[in-house]
Amino acid sequence: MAVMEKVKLPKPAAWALNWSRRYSLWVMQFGLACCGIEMGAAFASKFDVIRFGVIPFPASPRQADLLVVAGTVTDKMAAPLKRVYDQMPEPKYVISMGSCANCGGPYWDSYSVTKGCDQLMPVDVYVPGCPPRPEALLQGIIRLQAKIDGEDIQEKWKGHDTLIPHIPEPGLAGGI
Amino acid sequence: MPEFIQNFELTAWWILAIKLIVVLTVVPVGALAGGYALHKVMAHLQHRLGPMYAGGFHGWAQTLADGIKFVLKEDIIPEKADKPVFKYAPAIIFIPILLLYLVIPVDRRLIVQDLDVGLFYLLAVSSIPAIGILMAGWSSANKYALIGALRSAAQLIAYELPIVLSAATVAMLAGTLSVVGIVEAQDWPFLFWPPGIGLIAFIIFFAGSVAEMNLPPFDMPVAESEIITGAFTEYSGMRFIFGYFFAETAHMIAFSGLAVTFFLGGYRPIVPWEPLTVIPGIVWFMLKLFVMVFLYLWVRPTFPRLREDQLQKFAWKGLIPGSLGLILVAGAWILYAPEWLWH
Amino acid sequence: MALDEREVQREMDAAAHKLRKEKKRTYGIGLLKGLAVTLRHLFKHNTVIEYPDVKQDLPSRTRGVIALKEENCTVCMLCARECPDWCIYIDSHKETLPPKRAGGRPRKRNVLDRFAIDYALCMYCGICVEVCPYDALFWSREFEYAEYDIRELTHEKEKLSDWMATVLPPPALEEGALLPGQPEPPAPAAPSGDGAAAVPAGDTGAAEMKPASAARPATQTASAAEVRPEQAADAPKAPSAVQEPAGSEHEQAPAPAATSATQVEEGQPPTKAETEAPAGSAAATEPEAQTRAVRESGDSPSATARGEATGEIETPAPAAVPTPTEDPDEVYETVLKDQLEAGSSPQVAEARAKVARVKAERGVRRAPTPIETEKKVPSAPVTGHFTEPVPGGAPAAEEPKPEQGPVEPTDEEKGPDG
Amino acid sequence: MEAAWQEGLFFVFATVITVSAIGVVTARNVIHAALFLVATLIGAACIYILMFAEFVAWAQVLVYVGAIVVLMLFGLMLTRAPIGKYGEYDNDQKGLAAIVAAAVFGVTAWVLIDSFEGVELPTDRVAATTSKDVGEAIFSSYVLPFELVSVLLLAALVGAVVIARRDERVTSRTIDAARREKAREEDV
Repeated sequence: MAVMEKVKLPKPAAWALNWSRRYSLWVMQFGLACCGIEMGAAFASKFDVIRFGVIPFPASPRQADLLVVAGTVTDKMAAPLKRVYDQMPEPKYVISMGSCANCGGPYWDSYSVTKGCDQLMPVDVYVPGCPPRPEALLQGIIRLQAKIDGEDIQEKWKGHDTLIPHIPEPGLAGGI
Repeated sequence: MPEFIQNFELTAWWILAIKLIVVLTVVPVGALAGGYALHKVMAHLQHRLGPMYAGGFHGWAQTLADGIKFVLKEDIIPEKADKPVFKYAPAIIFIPILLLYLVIPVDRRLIVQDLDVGLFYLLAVSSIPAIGILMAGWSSANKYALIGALRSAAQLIAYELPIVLSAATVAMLAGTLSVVGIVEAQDWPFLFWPPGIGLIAFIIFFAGSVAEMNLPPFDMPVAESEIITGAFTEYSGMRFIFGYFFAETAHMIAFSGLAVTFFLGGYRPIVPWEPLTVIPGIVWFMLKLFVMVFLYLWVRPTFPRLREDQLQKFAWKGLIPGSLGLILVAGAWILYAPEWLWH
Repeated sequence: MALDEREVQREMDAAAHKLRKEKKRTYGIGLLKGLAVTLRHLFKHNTVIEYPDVKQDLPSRTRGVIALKEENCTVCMLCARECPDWCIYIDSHKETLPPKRAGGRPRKRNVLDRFAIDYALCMYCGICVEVCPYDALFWSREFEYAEYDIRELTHEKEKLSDWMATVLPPPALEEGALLPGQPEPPAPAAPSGDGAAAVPAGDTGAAEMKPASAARPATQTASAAEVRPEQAADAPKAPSAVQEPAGSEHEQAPAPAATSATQVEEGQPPTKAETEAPAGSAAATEPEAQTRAVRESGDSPSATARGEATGEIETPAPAAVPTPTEDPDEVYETVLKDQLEAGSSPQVAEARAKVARVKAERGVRRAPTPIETEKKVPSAPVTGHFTEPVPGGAPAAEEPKPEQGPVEPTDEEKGPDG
Repeated sequence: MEAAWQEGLFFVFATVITVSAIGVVTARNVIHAALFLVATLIGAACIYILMFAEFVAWAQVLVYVGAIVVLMLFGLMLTRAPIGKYGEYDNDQKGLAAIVAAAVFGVTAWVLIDSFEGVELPTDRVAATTSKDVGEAIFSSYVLPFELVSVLLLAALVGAVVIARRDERVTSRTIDAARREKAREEDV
């Protein structure tokens, strides 16, 4: 889809593309701690995240558009998390859910916790809470949809800046 | 199709073209609608609402949004993948499913081509997608994909037989292999008459088709808790949506059409009562189709996923002997049932 | 023994056989039952809370966000020190105020420059709220403040003060429950007056007697009034003149705050309350200032204050009477009805009605119970919230009533049970 | 006119079959070879359709493509089918194999030409054999060979199972006997 990067799209087409991405956010669930439970609650019957077009079907990151990092990202888990993010195809979004994923939370001085998943990947929406209510996640999703609506798809297609360093596999010399 | 070749005159050209265009539009639209129905029916069976915002009214455009988005997603092909095989596998899956629609009689005259051996054709074509799934799974260079493909193939080998045998029962009762002929033979739908035989054949056909399409509760080939997305683990973007998402719903609708044709009397009224024939056949067909699609979707969130060995056991020890026995019973019925019982 | 075993075995076999038979008979029924269950759910009403359109009425103790009541903050830093995440940032500077009297000592006080909570880091434990000695931090139910940028999640004091508008009153206590800090009820034999006398003479002892007794039925009021002089003598440090309007009257009459301030001024105990009130930092926060004054005045008992207290006995008791006592049950009913009409959930409506009833029973003057039909967008600036209050005047409209928030108990604890 | 169409299509399908048949034997990868085989079989099915032998065509697809090739792929993938370039499928007998293949081709071609030379294939449906004809032929004049073949296949199936099963037969009786044996030994 190199066309996307070169050709300026006409307005209705750009709108349609934004609309489709906005309402079709297949979500990769990365539940790591208690936030994962709240995420599960948001995806279950009472809050039913599918209403927004956020579809929790994909088990493979290849089919996902949205990554919800819910919970404490330990240094050990950072590499898999980064890998999952890298495996997602390009117009992709990340929601960081809860204080741990935002910047360490209660483990702000722990030796083994990554202080915020935004060190690994660009995060689009930060949902505060410890853990956030299911509705808080839904509000984060709504904000993300608003963001996508105003997005320039060309810019998005070029992808994020790769300022984020490559994370070596756990167990290798150097670690994280 | 021999008749096309035979009557290859200019008039046949545009009739064929129109029919093909109709099929080519009906199938994707049907797949989109089927996807939406899947969302909504599953949601309401689970006390949810399903899509509500895409497109405004009750999220009617949800699957449309999905489609557009997936077409525009980055198309990832793994570096170690067998690239040509990987690329064409979704087509091998999707095209045979498209071909299924050619012989489903929506009305007496509303059929792309009434083949002499229509039933045989259907069964033959519906067995091809398994090759596509095997290709997809093997070429992905991913162990989960390979396991999923193998499960899928094993499942197909096991469940092809019950489907063929129950369809053979139908063909015996109807005395023809032509799909229109099968519908015409059903004064009463086979589901109701001959008593028991049709019902059991229907149940076998239904269970077999659910397994062949890898729908829950027989969805071990794509069991996400065990093997991610099975053969489609490495697929993204357009290839994923055509190879898996559209294919699944289109397959489901096609098999619903088959079940309607074989067991529910196709485009004919549900009971042989004169006034009911006023309602056009297409309406009857669509009503029955909706019922069948709902049945597939109803089973989906109700039952838990089986284990692989349970699946094989069910096929080889349950369905296949059952359907063989059923053929015997049907033969006996045909030979010995008195004439007045037939209609 | 062997026979028994054989018999048992036979019985077990028979049972197993029966079970097997039953199982055989119901083959496939389980599947149909399952289908029936899901089908039933298809026709039931769904359980979805359609979040952005319909919002759950959360309980008032929900830990959504921490609101700051800036006027109450004395920059004591306790919250920042106790915070397990160290996510509270406080900056302040010291200000020197001129002496009140010529030749007096200039006084110093801390002025809050920055109060920020990093909600990206906050673990919502609530320790800061609990530890705050001046009731400057409150839980609010708001949770909708996801941000695109993590830096936006550090809420400065302006934003934290905005949240104050969303703080709800505490949920109702159980029937007959003690308020926090309230002394144990006396033995049933003791009459009300004696009970009041039995109050331990702390820094909150005598003065707090008044508002409660004022609103009580006449006989009790009378007895309490009789008791008061001795009490005041017993506990000389509390300036009841200050206490009076803060407890029960401030809302009705705009004057009391000012009067109390003047009274304090007259008494001239060099307390913080005194320094703050004329400084006009926030006339709207007068009652809080009073409360603080009461608390702090414990350190500086003065003879004048005692004199004031004794001199003041006659006036306030009748002054407190004008609001006739409401029937608690009636109050309960009306509040419940109002709340339900306004769209609160039954639980919350009931809770608020209970609060109102308890207040009516205790004779506490009740402000209109807050009704939250529509939530404001919390992060949006609340218009008029920061308008300069009328100097020396009535409390500003946005200012939470004393009933709101945990301020309440401090008022309530003035009423020792009779 | 119709014959021309049929001829044109025949050449198309014949090319497909030839190319994919060559692919089957030259492919470096077993899976690719099997997939070329699918193309060959489908091409053959198309040629059957051209000859109005619909039943045979769909039987070909159902049995060979749908079942046998799937089974082959299944077996290959279960055992070892690495992706990408894969070792040499050469052996020393390729010259001999080429000779045998050429001989088979020559003999078959000769037989076919000898027996069907000059025979006109039907180009319209009426003259073609229908599935009804096939069924009647199988179940009347050829019923004995048909049944014999089925018995042969059944025997082959049973034989395959017997060969595949290596585990010794363990029945309840043998277990009981073993237990009794053991108990006796213990008693002694």
